[in-house]
Amino acid sequence: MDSKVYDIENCDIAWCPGCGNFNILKTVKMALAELEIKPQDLVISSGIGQAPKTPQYMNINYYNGLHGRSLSPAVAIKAVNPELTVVVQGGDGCNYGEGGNHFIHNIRRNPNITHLVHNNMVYGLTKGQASPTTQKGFKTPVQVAGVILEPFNPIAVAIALDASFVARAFSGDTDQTKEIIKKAINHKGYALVDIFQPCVTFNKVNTYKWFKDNTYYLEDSYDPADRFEAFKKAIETDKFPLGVIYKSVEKPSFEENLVVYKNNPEPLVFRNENRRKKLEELVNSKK
Amino acid sequence: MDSKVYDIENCDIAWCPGCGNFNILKTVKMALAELEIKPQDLVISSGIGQAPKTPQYMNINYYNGLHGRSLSPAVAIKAVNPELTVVVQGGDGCNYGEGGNHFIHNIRRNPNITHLVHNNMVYGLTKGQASPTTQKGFKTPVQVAGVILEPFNPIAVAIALDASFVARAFSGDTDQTKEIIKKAINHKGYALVDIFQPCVTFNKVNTYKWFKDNTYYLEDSYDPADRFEAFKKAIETDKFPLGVIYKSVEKPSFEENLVVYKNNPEPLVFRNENRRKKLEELVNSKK
Amino acid sequence: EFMSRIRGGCNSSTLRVSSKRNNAIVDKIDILIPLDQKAIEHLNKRITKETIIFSEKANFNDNFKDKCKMVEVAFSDIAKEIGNKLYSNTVAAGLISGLFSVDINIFNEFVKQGFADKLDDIINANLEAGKKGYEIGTGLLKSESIKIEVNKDCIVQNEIIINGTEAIGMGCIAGGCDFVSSYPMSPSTGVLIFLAAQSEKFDILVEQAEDEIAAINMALGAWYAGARGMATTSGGGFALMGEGVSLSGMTETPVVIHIAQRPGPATGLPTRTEQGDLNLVLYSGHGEFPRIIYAPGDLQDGFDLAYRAFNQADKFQIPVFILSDQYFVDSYYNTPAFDVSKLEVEHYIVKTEKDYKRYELTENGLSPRGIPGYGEGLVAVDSDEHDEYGRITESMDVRSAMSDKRLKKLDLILDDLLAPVLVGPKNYKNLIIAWGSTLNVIKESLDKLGRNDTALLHFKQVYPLHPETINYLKKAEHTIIIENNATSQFGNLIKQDTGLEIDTKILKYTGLAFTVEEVVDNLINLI
Amino acid sequence: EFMSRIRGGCNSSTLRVSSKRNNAIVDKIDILIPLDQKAIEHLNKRITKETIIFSEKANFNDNFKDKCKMVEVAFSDIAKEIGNKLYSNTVAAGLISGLFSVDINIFNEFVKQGFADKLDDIINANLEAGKKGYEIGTGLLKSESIKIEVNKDCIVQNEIIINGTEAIGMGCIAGGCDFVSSYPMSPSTGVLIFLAAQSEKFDILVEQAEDEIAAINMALGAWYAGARGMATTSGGGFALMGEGVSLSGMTETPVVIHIAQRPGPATGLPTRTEQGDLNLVLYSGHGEFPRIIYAPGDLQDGFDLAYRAFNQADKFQIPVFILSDQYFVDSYYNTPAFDVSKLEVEHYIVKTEKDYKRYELTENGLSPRGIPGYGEGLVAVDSDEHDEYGRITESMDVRSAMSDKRLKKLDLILDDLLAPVLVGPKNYKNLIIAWGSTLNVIKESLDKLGRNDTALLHFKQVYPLHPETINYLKKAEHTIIIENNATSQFGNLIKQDTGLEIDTKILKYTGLAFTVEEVVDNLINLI
Ligand SMILES: Cc1ncc(C[n+]2csc(CCOP(=O)(O)OP(=O)(O)O)c2C)c(N)n1
Ligand SMILES: Cc1ncc(C[n+]2csc(CCOP(=O)(O)OP(=O)(O)O)c2C)c(N)n1
Ligand code: SF4
Ligand code: SF4
Ligand SMILES: [Mg+2]
Ligand SMILES: [Mg+2]
Repeated sequence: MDSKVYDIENCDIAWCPGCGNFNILKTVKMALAELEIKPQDLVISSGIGQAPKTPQYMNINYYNGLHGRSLSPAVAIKAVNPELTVVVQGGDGCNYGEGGNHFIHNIRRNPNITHLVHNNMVYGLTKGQASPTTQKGFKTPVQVAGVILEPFNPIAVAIALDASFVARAFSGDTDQTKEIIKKAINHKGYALVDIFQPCVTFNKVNTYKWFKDNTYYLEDSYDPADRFEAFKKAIETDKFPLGVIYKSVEKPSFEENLVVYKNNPEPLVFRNENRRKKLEELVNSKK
Repeated sequence: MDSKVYDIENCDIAWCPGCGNFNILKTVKMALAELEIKPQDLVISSGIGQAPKTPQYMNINYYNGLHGRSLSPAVAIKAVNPELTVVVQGGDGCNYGEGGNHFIHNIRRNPNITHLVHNNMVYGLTKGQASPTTQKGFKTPVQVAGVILEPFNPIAVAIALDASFVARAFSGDTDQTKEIIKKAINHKGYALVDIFQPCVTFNKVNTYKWFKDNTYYLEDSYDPADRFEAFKKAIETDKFPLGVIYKSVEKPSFEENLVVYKNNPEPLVFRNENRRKKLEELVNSKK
Repeated sequence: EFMSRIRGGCNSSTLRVSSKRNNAIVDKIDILIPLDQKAIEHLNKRITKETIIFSEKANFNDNFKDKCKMVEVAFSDIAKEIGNKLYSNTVAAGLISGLFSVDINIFNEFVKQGFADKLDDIINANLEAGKKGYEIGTGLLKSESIKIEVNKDCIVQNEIIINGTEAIGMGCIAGGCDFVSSYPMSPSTGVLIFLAAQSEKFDILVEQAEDEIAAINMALGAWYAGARGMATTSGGGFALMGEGVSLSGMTETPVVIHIAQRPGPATGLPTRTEQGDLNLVLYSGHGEFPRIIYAPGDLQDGFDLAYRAFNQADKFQIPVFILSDQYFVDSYYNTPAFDVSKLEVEHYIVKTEKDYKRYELTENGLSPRGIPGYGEGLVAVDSDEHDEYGRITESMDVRSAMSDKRLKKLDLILDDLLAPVLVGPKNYKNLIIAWGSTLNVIKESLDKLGRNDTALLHFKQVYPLHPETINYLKKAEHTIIIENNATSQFGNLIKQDTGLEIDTKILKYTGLAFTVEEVVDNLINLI
Repeated sequence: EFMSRIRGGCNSSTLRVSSKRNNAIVDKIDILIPLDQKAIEHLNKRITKETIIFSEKANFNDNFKDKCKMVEVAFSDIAKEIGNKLYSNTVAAGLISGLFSVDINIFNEFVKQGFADKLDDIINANLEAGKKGYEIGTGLLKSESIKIEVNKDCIVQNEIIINGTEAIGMGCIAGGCDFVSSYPMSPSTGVLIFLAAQSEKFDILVEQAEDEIAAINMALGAWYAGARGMATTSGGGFALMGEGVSLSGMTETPVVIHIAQRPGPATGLPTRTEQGDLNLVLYSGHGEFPRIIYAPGDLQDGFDLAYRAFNQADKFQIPVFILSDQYFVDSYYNTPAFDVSKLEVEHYIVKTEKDYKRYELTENGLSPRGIPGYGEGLVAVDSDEHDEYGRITESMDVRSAMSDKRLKKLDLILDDLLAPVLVGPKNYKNLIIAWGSTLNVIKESLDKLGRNDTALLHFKQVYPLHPETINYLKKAEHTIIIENNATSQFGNLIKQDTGLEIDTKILKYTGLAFTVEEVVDNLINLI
């Protein structure tokens, strides 16, 4: 499929020139096209920030909801219509900050969705405050003396919660990022891809060069099934590993576990049974 | 100090007979007394649930706030008056469910507070729904077909976020639990103690016997400084280890990192500088 | 009435038996069975000369010797004989059934159902205990030491006995609810539990959310994708849902929320009742958008309004609220079986065409609602101000048009209101105004008062207000509002709408519902 | 006015220069310097025959040839000559300063400050660019091809030029604020940043919270322990704080919250303005408890009210809100330097005695507030209904007493209100009613209209309403309300309070503030 099907004519993109989001937008389109996912069969759920604008620039179904709340609707959308491909897209602030509680609890649910976090280590849209992943010492107009909080480690937390697929990518590398995203979408169950993304305007520390210099790809021989090794990789900070860091033993997805799909695969939203008779029975059982 | 200083006369306790909370209440009082902490110098911040009622049954300062929000006020209380001993107390639902976002982000802050979570693997006060730590398959009036979510692993998550002190205890064992709590209070920085607590009314699976059978104490030789070993221990599920599971390398607490205390140790709340002159300067600088 | 603890504490249940349809709560106790020592003291104010207390010696209170009639029944001893002191509850239940000449078979059925999840031994012991109690009851009747006059009514046999939770739950099912995401909170959890119990039979996806914010955002996602979602909560949980309510308003994604009120602020009194969250629900969410609020007065309302909530939410693409309270959801009584034969799940979802615009500007403000994966179109919804395609915009003209579009729906809603119900004479001089759960108590109070110049105007749709409201008020010489709160929130809403101040306010905010006596006493002094 | 994006997009800044004190926004553009090609088209509606456009060829729009006066200035070329096209902004600034005969030294100081964090090279280049622009400006003046009449005013030299953010920020400092916990959200973040910048000088603990719920709960914790905390947010963030507001009401823990409004619902228009969240703030939080809401009209109000908010919160132990908006916080103008000489941080905290009761029942409802670690007493606060010691209770009598106690504080608050300010003739026939940020625009509009039968009644305390309100309204033949929202929320509040419907409503909800011309045009047709 040609990735042009996702293009929008005369698209007025609000990102700064040079922003890492451009390449993520392109890469996501390519990955989706290679997987032959029809725009009609895809929903991207996003929050608020620079990254969550991504679906606005694509010819698809989207649910651009509240800051920090993109996972909750996504899980519900997938649950009531498992035939849809559901992707969640947003920033580090949206997903790990405001939305942190949904992050940890939806890993536990293991819905069959793909979670793409554009991690620029800063709050872009609100002009440069620290995000949960901002590195220590980073100065901002709010953190005037530099950040004093330990950066949030999404990879380690996901592994601690036995997430079924945990990966990290770098927006500057289209090819490998595309492959990682494809794997994530193909994975059955919750798949996290934390994507390093330079913010050229508000993050003058973690630049393209910095990310290049401070990351490396996991070797082919690396076995993502080993949870301890994965945890070790997850807490490396001299250089951050890129690639699929962890895959849990296979387990049923949230939707597969749901009683409503135990005996009937038809998406909940297309069922049309008339409830009257059963309801009458229920009412009469209270006599 | 006699732990009686914490007692309240004619205290009408609302817990069920046999509830594990009784022993935690007793143990906490003993620990505090052995540490010679005056009731006036202690604040317990709690949320809503059965466990968060604990401070109500003690002769101390307390801040019994909202369900899920006990950490936030506690961190602020400690920050504006570091001379106080600040303890957070509550249930698994309060702290890991509704309050999950504050859990992960306050670990990052590393405030010098003690976090006691009465983990009964169920929602007690609201009569028996699943909590984040409820084991799979557990049936409740809401989870009619049994819990399908992976249980939340607070110990592993805390280690993933490099919490400075992570321990687990069992309410049935007064002596050891008391020692663990004392260590936690003495620890400088954030200290988590997840305390297994039988709920005799709504959790007929994870009973006293079950906790006894499914836990063991870490050996004296165990080194809590090793993060990987700690992570391994954290994800053991055949039997749950008890004791201090992890201690990070020493790091400054949140309060120590704050600019307001860089040159002046006096608690913020007792400072009384007249701001008029400086404010006048500030105003005039805008001319 | 029960306290916020799991075991112990001083709790009481009130059971009313009458040959007329009386569904209200009264102060006066006719028959009291204290099962512990504190009970009599606790209920002190509700004991009168006519009260008969059946009690074992240990639980009787000598101070009450001359204040009521006392009959000794050794509940505990009888129970212990059968095997366990705990059976004394069942002995008491049997006693009452005997007194009221309930058919012993019906009683036994009841016991069996109540202990259905217990071992056979326990069931049999309870049946035995019940029988003992029953015999005492019929014995007392025969000895004519006690006379009880209740006429049995055959109609009742065709009635159902349920509480407000069940009424609302069945209404949700009737309304096509197939998705529930909620976080437990008393007294709203009952609806979640009811729907969970019915989930397999009716294909309802029930998910306990990690918090209330997740709950409403999941429900919104479910509606977006084509399901009919709801959340059930109480004031404190709902206070966390405001941003989600606003999102519903902006994206025009329907949602239904049930709020069972309890006394606030903050944690307040978790297991008691109040009508204190009307304002919260009325104004929750930032920005401006239309909404509907229903407040059931009786069980039939509970069923009807929950059913209606789903259809109206879908029709107008707005948030619809069912505002009940602890008294409503926890009160059981008998009511005619709900007629489900004419109920329709009204379908408003369209199959999309290629160039589908989710926010197409139409004359009346309603844009046909598509869902993803159904048709050739794409369905884009946006929390930012958006154009017809659902894309973010900063154009002032589009903003104005979209704001007008959303607010215009209020006109459609106003054409489709539930009128307030007038109970009593049309030519009233005194008009009592009430909303929600106080209906039955006030109705019975007016019956008691028997005044032909006094009527009740009861609102089950509290927002938007029906335009006839002002005329009803103007006709009265004296207007009186009765609310279970401290600041007369509904009275203020009426004033904001009509400009009319209600003359007299009867407000109660102790955490308990009004009783018939209270209302009667209050009214007698006023009219 | 700027768009919700970081770079690019079509943004404009409006600068007003006048010899009278004019702090309002006007439509008409006198001088326009378009810095890109879309600018002229974008501002289309604001260009008149009298507008002078200074522009390089590339940015000029031929359609406007005959519609205004055009002077070519090769900004980019001049800038490039100096080294970088980016300097053209500074050339333009220089030009304007030259035109208005601003002292060149003052201008240079300004440039240096603006680029203080940049390399010397860059500062020098900008100074150079400014000089070039300045010379063109003075040249034009000399050649008399352009005449500009503004009298310099010495008073202004003693005035400060700040925006609403700074006014509020300084007021917070004056009010003793020493703790801020907030989550960034436009347009409220400015106050957080302002206080962060001042944090070292004034010993303010500034913490970015993980979400708004943490923000308010931290601020409450800080007050409990004896600090003076605040949170700053906008509508959507505030919608998440409702439960915390209710907790403040219940535990009687003071808190100050600044809400900078932007157009909703949901994400809406993040960088535009609206007065759409009054209802939200008025009714946020479940249950019933008193509160205060201030809405600054001008910079002096911003300072005064923020200062006052902290004292009043502490005094009454309630949540106090400062309700501003994007237009208010982002508008700069000159105002007399704030007089800080008489401001007091009023202290209400008591040293506790042994048997201290946090919720002691007193005549007026206020219980002396202690803090932990200060005195021999223990300070227990409880979100549940509680007794005088702050211990959980389910007693109905205690509940009623505590509810009354909390609500009684409203009487004290009513004795300590800020009266609405009447601008214009006392013997008005037409009364304009307004609140918050529309003050200056309406004042100037009335000046323009020059009618001696029309006055403005401006509210800076919007809740509780001042009891004189009804008298002001009754005196008018025609009442007109002007609000930056679609449903006249303040008008509804007035009706709820007074029973009076305001005759005419002028409402704007495009995302932009009212301009003087708009208000004048609207009023001319009405009065
Ligand atoms: C409830 C709420 N709080 C705050 C905001 C303001 N806000 C919008 S985007 C954002 C953070 C953006 O950072 P991130 O999520 O990392 O995305 P980025 O812009 O960096 O891509 C914030 C705080 C909001 N829209 N809603
Ligand atoms: C915002 C909010 N949501 C829900 C509740 C209802 N609630 C009170 S306690 C509780 C859970 C109790 O479980 P846990 O925290 O594990 O404590 P336990 O009772 O088991 O000790 C819930 C859901 C509440 N009080 N506030
Ligand atoms: S601010 Fe940063 S993240 Fe946002 S568009 Fe610009 S470069 Fe990208
Ligand atoms: S319900 Fe469970 S946790 Fe609560 S008091 Fe009873 S035994 Fe303890
Ligand atoms: Mg970011
Ligand atoms: Mg629990």
